[in-house]
Amino acid sequence: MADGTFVNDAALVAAKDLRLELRSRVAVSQVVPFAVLLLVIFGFALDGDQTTLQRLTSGLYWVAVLFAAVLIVQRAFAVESDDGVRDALRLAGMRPASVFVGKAGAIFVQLIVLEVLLGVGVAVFFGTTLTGWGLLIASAVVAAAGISAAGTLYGVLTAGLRVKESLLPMLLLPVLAPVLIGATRAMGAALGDVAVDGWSWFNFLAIFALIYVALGLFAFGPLLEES
Amino acid sequence: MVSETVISLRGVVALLGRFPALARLDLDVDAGEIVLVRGPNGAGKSTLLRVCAGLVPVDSGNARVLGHDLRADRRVIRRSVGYLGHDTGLYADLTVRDNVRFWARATGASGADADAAMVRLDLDTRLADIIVARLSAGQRRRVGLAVLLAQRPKVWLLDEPHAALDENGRDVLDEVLRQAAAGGAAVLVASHDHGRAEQLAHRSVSLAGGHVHSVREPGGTGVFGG
Amino acid sequence: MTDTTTNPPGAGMGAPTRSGDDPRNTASKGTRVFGILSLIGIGWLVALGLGLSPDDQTQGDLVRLMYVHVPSAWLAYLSFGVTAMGSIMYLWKRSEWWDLVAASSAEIGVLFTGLALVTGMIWGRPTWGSYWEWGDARLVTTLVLFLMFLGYLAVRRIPADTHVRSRRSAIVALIAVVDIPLVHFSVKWWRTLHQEATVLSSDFDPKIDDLMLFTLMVGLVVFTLVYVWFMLHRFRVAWLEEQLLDHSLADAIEARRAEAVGTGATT
Amino acid sequence: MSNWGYIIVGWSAAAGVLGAYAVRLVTRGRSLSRRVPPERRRWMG
Repeated sequence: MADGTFVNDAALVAAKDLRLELRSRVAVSQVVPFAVLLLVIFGFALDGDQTTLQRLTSGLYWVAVLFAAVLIVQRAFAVESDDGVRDALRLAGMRPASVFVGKAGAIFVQLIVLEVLLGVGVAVFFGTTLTGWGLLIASAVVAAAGISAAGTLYGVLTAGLRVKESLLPMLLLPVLAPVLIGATRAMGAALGDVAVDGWSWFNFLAIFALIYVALGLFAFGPLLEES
Repeated sequence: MVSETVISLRGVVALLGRFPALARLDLDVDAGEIVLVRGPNGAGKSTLLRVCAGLVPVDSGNARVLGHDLRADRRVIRRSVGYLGHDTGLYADLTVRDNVRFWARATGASGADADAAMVRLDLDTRLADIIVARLSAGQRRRVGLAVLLAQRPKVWLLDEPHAALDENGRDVLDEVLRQAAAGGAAVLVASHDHGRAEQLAHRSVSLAGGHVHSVREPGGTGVFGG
Repeated sequence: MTDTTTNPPGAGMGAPTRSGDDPRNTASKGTRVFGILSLIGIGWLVALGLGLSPDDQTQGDLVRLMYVHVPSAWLAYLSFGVTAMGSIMYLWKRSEWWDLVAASSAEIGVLFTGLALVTGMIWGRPTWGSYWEWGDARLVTTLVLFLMFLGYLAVRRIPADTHVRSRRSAIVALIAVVDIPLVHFSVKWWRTLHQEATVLSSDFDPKIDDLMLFTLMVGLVVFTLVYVWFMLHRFRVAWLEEQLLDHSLADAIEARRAEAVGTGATT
Repeated sequence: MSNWGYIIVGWSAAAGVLGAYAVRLVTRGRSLSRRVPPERRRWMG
């Protein structure tokens, strides 16, 4: 019974967030264009040199994902801090851990979509040939899981604060440094740019995701409760 | 059944920051009772409702809602408590129907309950598929009320519920509250709008300085303080 | 509010002030002892580190920078360890006392972390030929640590209820502390798996001269003494700040109830 | 080769930072102490 409601509540929250995105289209109309714009800006900054861009693809790709992820997290919690919604969410009596899973799940889905579109973006703008699909997809998925778990934790922490615009990236980006390193290495390995064992980086990213999901299940409640 | 005490507050102190918004407040509300909470701005009306909903922690004193000690755990009661504050707690970018369904299911009610509540508040036709951001304040309040109705709480806590509603909305609200009380729920209404709420309430208490200043029993005269 | 100012048993933060102490400052007998020991120690450290100890065979006289760099780095990690412990104890005991310990230690930790970074970079310039070396996992980890704890202090500065602030910052500290090993391993594997990087760690030669080892030990002890002295004073400053905000709850309740008189509320 | 320039800069940075912080802590403590009534100054409770 209890586990049934846990999954139901998480699914309910995730479905609500995704529906909210479908109705408002903030991610589609603002975050995705922003992420693609970043790729274009990297092109300008690096002199439009395709060889350089191809060599740096994995790094630039993940920097774009990280910046866009900050915006997705911000949006995901902006909707929870409007007009007494935070009170309502606390009063609904759902278990905080299931709300965490639901919020993180919706962010995860949006990140996956973003990663796919940015993958197309680097193929088009940088002329990168995407190879090593197994590792590429697997590492992108676990990296997205880690980013959404850590992002959800900091998102609920900064939601409703007046300084959230600068505080969220300041807190989130240093914590995500290992994800940036790991995901960049794994992608570099998949693309054959660097001779490293990409799967060990996949394992590393999976450990990161596990740790932050576990931390989120425990810490999301206290952070949501505080007024 | 009628004399069962649902809310029991004894010497309750609740702090907002370091400010004692409630200063040794005593109040009992029985099942089936509608109690009006009056008092000037800053008297502690909203804090009282938020304490009863388990949103604001009790610092000292004895607070029980539905038999649960709020100092021990203020989360257990939440599904049995319906709270409508100044803010309606709706997602601005979702439609009325999405909002009512989501919150009904989040509080453990069914989709059918949500649909019935929307019919009752006349939200099922013209307004159902409009996003909440486009609604007027009164319409939002109606949606908030629909969520409460779907939830069917044992304790209703309403902060200025008549504000922003039109005449028809107020009639529906009064009827909903009377029915809830008749069904054994305890209803606590904080209001400035005494005329309407006085008629509705079985009893009114007057709050000032964070405690109950005076109590007017049923059949009191029409002299309104405040 | 009622039990926030109670202290956990056996938690020693120096001697309590007695009426004989100067009431105008945060010093006490305890801090004076640590202060005097620190000053003596600093004299020793300067004499040993800059004068008496010999040059290293490989590093030359640059080894003298180690006597401030290594203790700073050690204290950076010790301070954040104390912050982590204070945060966990706060979440467990719910005593503001532990939160103030965590806060005090974090601020001092940022100081030592900054110092470790600066001295590391000054050492790196003649050694590596550049101020920064991405291959040095410790240096990079320390930088990330520094940034995370700047975030921690930023969270603490947000105006909020005492309980809210304490709980929020305790969780931020935990999130950051959990990340430290991950950062360290990722930076380490990042470079070593990548290329034959000449990873110059700040380790000492194992065949270290006795006097050099002794000087380093003196450095560690002296910096730790300075840390303790800082902690005592910083904790007391934090305590006084809380006292300034706080006022007697009983008085506040009476004042609040008295508002009812004269508001025109009917009887 | 002599690196005394780097060594002096490093040691002075340490001395400067720690010294400045110590001074600031003590002055901050003094100014706060003055504003808190004596009976509330006991940090050990």
